[in-house]
Amino acid sequence: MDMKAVVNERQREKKNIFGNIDIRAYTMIGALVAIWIFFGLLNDTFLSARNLSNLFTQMSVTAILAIGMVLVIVAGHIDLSVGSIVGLTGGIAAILSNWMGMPTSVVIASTLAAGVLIGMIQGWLVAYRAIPAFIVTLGGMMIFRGALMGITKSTTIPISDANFIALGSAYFTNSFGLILAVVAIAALVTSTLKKRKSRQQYGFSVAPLSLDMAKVIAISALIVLFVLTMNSYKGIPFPIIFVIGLALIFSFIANKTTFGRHVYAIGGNVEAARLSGIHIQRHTMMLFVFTGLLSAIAALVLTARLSSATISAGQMYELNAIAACVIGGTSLMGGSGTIVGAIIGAMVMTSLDNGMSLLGMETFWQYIVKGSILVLAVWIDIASRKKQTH
Amino acid sequence: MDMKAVVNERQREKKNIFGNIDIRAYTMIGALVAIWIFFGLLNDTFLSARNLSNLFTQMSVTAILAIGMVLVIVAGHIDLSVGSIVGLTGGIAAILSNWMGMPTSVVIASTLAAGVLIGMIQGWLVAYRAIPAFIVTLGGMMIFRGALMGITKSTTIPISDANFIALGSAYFTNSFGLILAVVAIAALVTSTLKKRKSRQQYGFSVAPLSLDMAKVIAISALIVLFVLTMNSYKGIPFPIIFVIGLALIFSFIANKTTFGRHVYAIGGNVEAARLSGIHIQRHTMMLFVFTGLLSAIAALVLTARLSSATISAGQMYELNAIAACVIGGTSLMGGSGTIVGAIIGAMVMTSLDNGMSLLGMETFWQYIVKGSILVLAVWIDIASRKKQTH
Amino acid sequence: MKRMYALEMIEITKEFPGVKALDRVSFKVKKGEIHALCGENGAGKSTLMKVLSGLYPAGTYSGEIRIDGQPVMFRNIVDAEKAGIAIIHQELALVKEMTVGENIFLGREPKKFGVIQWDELYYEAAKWLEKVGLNISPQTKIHSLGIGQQQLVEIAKALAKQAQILILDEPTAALTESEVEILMGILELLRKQGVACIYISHKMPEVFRLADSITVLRDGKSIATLSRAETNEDQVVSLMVGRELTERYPYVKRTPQEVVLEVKNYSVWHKDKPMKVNQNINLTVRKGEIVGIAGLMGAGRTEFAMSLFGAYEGKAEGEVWIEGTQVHIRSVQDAIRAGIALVTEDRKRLGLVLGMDVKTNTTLASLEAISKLKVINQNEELKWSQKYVDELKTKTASLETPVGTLSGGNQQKVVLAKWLMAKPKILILDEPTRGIDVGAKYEIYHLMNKLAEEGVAIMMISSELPEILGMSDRILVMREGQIVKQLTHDEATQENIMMAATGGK
Amino acid sequence: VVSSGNDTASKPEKKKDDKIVIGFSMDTLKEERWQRDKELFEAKVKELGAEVKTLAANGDDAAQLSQAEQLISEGVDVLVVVPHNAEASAAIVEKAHKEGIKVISYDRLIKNAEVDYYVSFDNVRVGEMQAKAIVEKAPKGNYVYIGGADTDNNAHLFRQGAMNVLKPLEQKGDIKIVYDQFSKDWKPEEALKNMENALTANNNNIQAVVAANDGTAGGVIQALAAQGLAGKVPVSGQDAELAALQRIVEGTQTMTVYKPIKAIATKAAEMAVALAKGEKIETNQTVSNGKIDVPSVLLDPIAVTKDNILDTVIKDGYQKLEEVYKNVPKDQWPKQ
Ligand SMILES: Nc1ncnc2c1ncn2[C@@H]1O[C@H](COP(=O)(O)OP(=O)(O)OP(=O)(O)O)[C@@H](O)[C@H]1O
Ligand SMILES: Nc1ncnc2c1ncn2[C@@H]1O[C@H](COP(=O)(O)OP(=O)(O)OP(=O)(O)O)[C@@H](O)[C@H]1O
Ligand SMILES: O[C@@H]1[C@@H](O)[C@H](O)OC[C@H]1O
Ligand SMILES: [Mg+2]
Ligand SMILES: [Mg+2]
Repeated sequence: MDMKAVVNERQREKKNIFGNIDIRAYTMIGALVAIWIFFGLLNDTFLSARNLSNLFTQMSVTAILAIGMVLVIVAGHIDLSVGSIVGLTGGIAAILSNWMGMPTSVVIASTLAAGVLIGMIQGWLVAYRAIPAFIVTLGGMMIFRGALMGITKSTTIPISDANFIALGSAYFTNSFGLILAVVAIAALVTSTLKKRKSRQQYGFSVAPLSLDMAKVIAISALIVLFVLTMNSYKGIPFPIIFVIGLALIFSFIANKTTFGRHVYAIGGNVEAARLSGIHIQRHTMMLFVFTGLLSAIAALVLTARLSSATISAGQMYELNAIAACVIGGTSLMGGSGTIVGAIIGAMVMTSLDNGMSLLGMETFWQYIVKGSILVLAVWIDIASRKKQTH
Repeated sequence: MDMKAVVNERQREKKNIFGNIDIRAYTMIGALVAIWIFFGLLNDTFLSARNLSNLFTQMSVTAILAIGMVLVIVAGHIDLSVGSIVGLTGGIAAILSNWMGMPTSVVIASTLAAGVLIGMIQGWLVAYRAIPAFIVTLGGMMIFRGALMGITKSTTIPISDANFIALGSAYFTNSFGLILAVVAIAALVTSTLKKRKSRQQYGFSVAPLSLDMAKVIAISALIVLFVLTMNSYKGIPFPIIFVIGLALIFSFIANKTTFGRHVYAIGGNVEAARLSGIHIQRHTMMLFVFTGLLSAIAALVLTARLSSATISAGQMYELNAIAACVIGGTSLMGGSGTIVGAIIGAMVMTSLDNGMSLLGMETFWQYIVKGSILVLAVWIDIASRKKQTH
Repeated sequence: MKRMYALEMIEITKEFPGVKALDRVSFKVKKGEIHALCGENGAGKSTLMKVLSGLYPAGTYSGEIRIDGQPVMFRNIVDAEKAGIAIIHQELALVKEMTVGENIFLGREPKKFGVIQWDELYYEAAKWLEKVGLNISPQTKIHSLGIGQQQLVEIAKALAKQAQILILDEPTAALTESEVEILMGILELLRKQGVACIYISHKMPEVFRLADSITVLRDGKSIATLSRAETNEDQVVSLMVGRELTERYPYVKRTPQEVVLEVKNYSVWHKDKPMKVNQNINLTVRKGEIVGIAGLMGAGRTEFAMSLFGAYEGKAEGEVWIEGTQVHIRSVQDAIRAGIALVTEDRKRLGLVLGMDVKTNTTLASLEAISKLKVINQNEELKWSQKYVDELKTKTASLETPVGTLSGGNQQKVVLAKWLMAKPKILILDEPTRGIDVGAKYEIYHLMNKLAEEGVAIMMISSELPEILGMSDRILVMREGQIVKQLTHDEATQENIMMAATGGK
Repeated sequence: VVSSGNDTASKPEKKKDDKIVIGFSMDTLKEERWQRDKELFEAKVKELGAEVKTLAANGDDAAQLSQAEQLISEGVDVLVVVPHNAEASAAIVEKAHKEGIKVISYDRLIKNAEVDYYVSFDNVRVGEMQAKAIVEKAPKGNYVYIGGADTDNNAHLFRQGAMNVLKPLEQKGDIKIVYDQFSKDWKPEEALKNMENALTANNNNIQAVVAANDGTAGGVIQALAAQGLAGKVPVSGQDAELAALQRIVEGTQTMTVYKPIKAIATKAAEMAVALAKGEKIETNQTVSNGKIDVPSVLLDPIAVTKDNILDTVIKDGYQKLEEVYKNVPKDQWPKQ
């Protein structure tokens, strides 16, 4: 391998479990930091441990939905039904828990099963019947909302099972948080070493050990900072652990498994994917199963957090999730997008909501600011990328 | 010209001012007729002149929005902001009319100007700043809704100016309707004859005169039937004339002008269009000016119909408009779609709403049925087209 | 006896709505044989290979396929691959956003417990890249490669499958001479290893250099199978087109007139790197003259043409004069107004709106001419597009046929028609005959002669030396973004052009 | 060219049999209470020997107008309207009157129209009751106002009522409104977020919350519970939803406003049928709607607390005792 190839090898180092965090994601991290500093300056409480804990919890539902949405969009589809699935599966959970008095474990299992089933039906229509996802899920949006109204008889169903409620509002103990941090750091170190070893075995160049170490230390510091901050309030909120767990799992799926790569290939060039023998239909269907499942998880978190299911639950969440993806660098044309980007996108949107409501801004200003920031963020990002390449 | 070419010339005859009414549009006309028969059988009033008059009026706002949406989608974009523009421009109209006491003509002019201005800004961002339309208009959706809340102080503003109200709720007198029918039929005959003559001059084959005559008679009969039906109630409702007028104008633009042709080319292959010397940016911007303008027109109709502007006016209308387009055969991938198709799509959706509510169906069933029909319609269409080509 | 055949396709018939693409075609290939498949555009070559590679599954065609004498039924591509068949499709089938390595192993990624082994993948990918002489990192994204390099990646991808039957559908359409050499070497090696290769190409010299046997298809029927030793180019060509084709390059001596285009000290900056892709170009093209621009892939010819046409993103410096007045071309519209037309090298991506019909594509760049107050006169439109269909002998079912369904040569004719209709003073043709059959090529050459006759100044960029030699009044050779040599029709030879293009002494 | 429609108006296509048909045009059925309104109203009309046709518009003004048009088309005798929007539904009244159909405005007053009758509770009063009940529990301290949908006119009326009570106290210096936000689309999760932010911003130093309805109160109480404040900070509500009543008996919600839906539904049904028969109707007062003084029957909304739950909602049969006290040990249930 010549020098050129070696240089190119280096570039690959950026690729970690989250995939290539692309330029847009960096821009967005910048935007996020700017927003935080801005609100931090205007309002003392914004950067307090307590508010950060709130903020993370408030973004959890959008983040969970965005995780599934990224993959659907990457594959060149869209899912407008996630909000209604959240509503419907939340209603199912509440009925099972409250009206039928089932234990939380059964409720969780059945709710997830319902989400998967819904996803299968929609996925089948999109994948095997070739109906545009936009139509299937727009129809789904109406159908599931109607079904929710039907099964709950349009009433609000309260949840009284404490275990269920804990899903949305409990915190991990401080010691558990610390253990988690240690495990995460250990995993980070091991994987970095393993990667180095593997690359050496294949005769690839590796980055200097010091560089890798610096990176490990920086990330570890962030992890520790996060855990300590959360612990200084009440500990890590349950929903956040869901978000982190799901983000890790789905980032892994997206970047390290054939399924994930094939999804990117489908979105990038469906003909090429087909000519490479990839099962377009099976994969497509699976994506909707994932969004169904993730919507059900989001529904559990939301219902638990509110300790009740209402018929308007989840309305418009699809737009939030899509906006989070796009702010986080997912292209609506398919083929590119990362899960970590979408989570950052969700964080940007939630931070805006949270900060503005802390400032007591009038509702109409909130709409205007949020809309403007959405456009502005993408604008700056596009403009800066253009400049870079000129 | 050899035989082959002559035969193929014939096929062209299908193409009228509305462009090639494609198979999907035919399927949808079929679906529409089926829906009408179905509701007509279940409910006496559904097919009454009076209810048909209602139905056409009820679909007017969606139809007007769908006209602009078709072109935007054909060019490969989307406009999620139309609902909010309807709200905002409606608010502006009400403020001018009620708070400032301006005459209707001024109100109309200013409202349309506001729509155009909004469209220009959004169009500029999409066309010249290359920000994805999805983002620009999603941001716009929030911004315009916020602005509406701000300028109206979240109150409902009643309209008292009778001229303004007439825009949404007046009817043309019976004699005017008949005159209209005569003019339309005369125009149809003239244009058919002119077309025949021109084709003969160019040495092209023309369809047998009897065939053309049969067509003219059939269409004339439909026109007369429509006018008589409307007259047997109160005459042709104002808003419907807007819809018909706008549909004719925009179908003409889409099919007969260089602008329209260029829009389809942009949606079909933007690079090839650029290299053919087409002003992509100028055209793209224009499309958003059109949606802005049409939204303002829709706002006038809606505000007049309700004789007041409310802060929730127009919410979710974008989804209705998009659904109407897609049901009517517009491909979300860009490059294809017709205005007449979108109008039929709007009619299908409105007929469902109208019919189900006449039957007094429970709300949740209405959601479920509407969602299912949306999916089913496109499914049947896709399935039938597949069969045809295999 | 039968055992000798690695592949037998017997009486294959395949119909599309309205088209019988294959009509009882039979085709046999031996082990260790390179078998060329020749035929005009639309003869059915690609279709036959799609049948073989499982893209059209068993049941959608009639006839029988046997591998090593055993009848097989492929339900899909994966089945065919399992049976040892690999195919390089005529159209590039790569995912642009993904890396070279990922593309090479797409659908066959090395994995352990479902987890992709990236290091192994890139290690293996690098090996195959080396085989095809591509000196790039396997982690490069496809979109940063030129068409030629992408084609090489396709070849690496097919080789990596280590198939027993390798199908190459026009693999060299986008390759340079030296890359073609490497490919030839690889194929010869595979032949020794007993691999059966099916080679589709419109380039006769390649076919005759490489193939052991040649099968000719015409109008979906197998016309003949010949052994190379027993035939010659002329025979194959006349079998393909169904008539005698005496001369291949109908060059006519012309006397060029006044200068139409003059370019002075013209430089073009790369669209996203701080470097120049063209430097200090000086050239003239005269009325009624055909100027050929030769050079290796990546020499910067396309950038130059695109820049002249106002369609390249990188900035340009220098002067452009048309008929004695300086022009400033900032957009395609400017260029068209100045009388320039460009037939781009990538007709599908840049030349045509595939979903639109022949008529619409033909008039796309000259709509104003047939419109009054922006309203299109549809009869004029029909008249003009019919005129060009007749003039260029474009094979199309009707003027309303979507161009996407036409064969490559006929698509190219539609692009040409589009620019002829714009009545340019200067016509730039970038690889005008790439992927086009001999018959269509011949017609395009005739057309070029006719246009020159009518006084159009023509600049033809081509990587096919015979074409450059056969058609140009004057030849400019470009290397690394600069014009390094100028030769007249009579001076030019294959050797002195290559010498200048490669920078050899 | 233009006709207002009067000149050529044809009479509604009345059904042959002269059974009375009442049209009921509703804003939405997406909230628990409206479902009850519908059921009770329909039951009463049937009991009175008439027929009823109900349509709900899902919170869309234009849809409601369309539906009203349909009811008019079908030739109903009287139209009862729950307007989504007070001003926008004036158009409905006009259309109905053109056909000689009388209109009763139900729960919400149709403004700027010659509406025939009005049966309701007073929404501004509801807001006042909410604030009063909370002020009673917490006469001093930091107040939070969690409103309804900014896009719902009623939300503004509730807020207006609450502020009628709170502003004077704030001027006096007794209380301080430290946070005041609407909750998008009346969504409990929006209320939850708002309340979390309010608590954070004030470091839990909050003594009272006025929430606009039971849905938003639910979100508020969740946020309070997370801080261990549920039951310690008084919270208002409205609608007497089951979930809210459960919270009231558990002590986490202070009050809800019960608008005796059975009473309004029954009253409206009686008025409608009587009107259809051409009988005279008794009203107790008039309310100006900006155009005329509308003859009105105004029913009193009832503030429901733990103390009077039994005598109000449960006695009315609006909710069942065993449902309301479901989460309370049986021995603590009140005797009926
Ligand atoms: N999917 C399809 N649908 C309809 N017709 C098709 C389809 N694919 C190919 N054809 C038709 O079948 C015939 C054979 O096409 P094919 O692509 O096999 O030609 P080819 O010999 O490969 O030509 P070329 O040299 O241009 O690549 C042509 O008439 C073509 O138009
Ligand atoms: N997408 C790209 N990204 C980076 N560099 C590129 C890209 N495309 C072309 N180049 C560079 O621009 C220069 C000119 O390339 P180009 O392929 O256009 O030349 P050409 O002479 O027209 O060759 P061809 O025969 O392929 O048309 C080369 O240095 C090439 O590496
Ligand atoms: O009862 C309330 C109603 O009056 C309001 O309009 O919407 C919200 C409800 O809680
Ligand atoms: Mg081919
Ligand atoms: Mg080139």
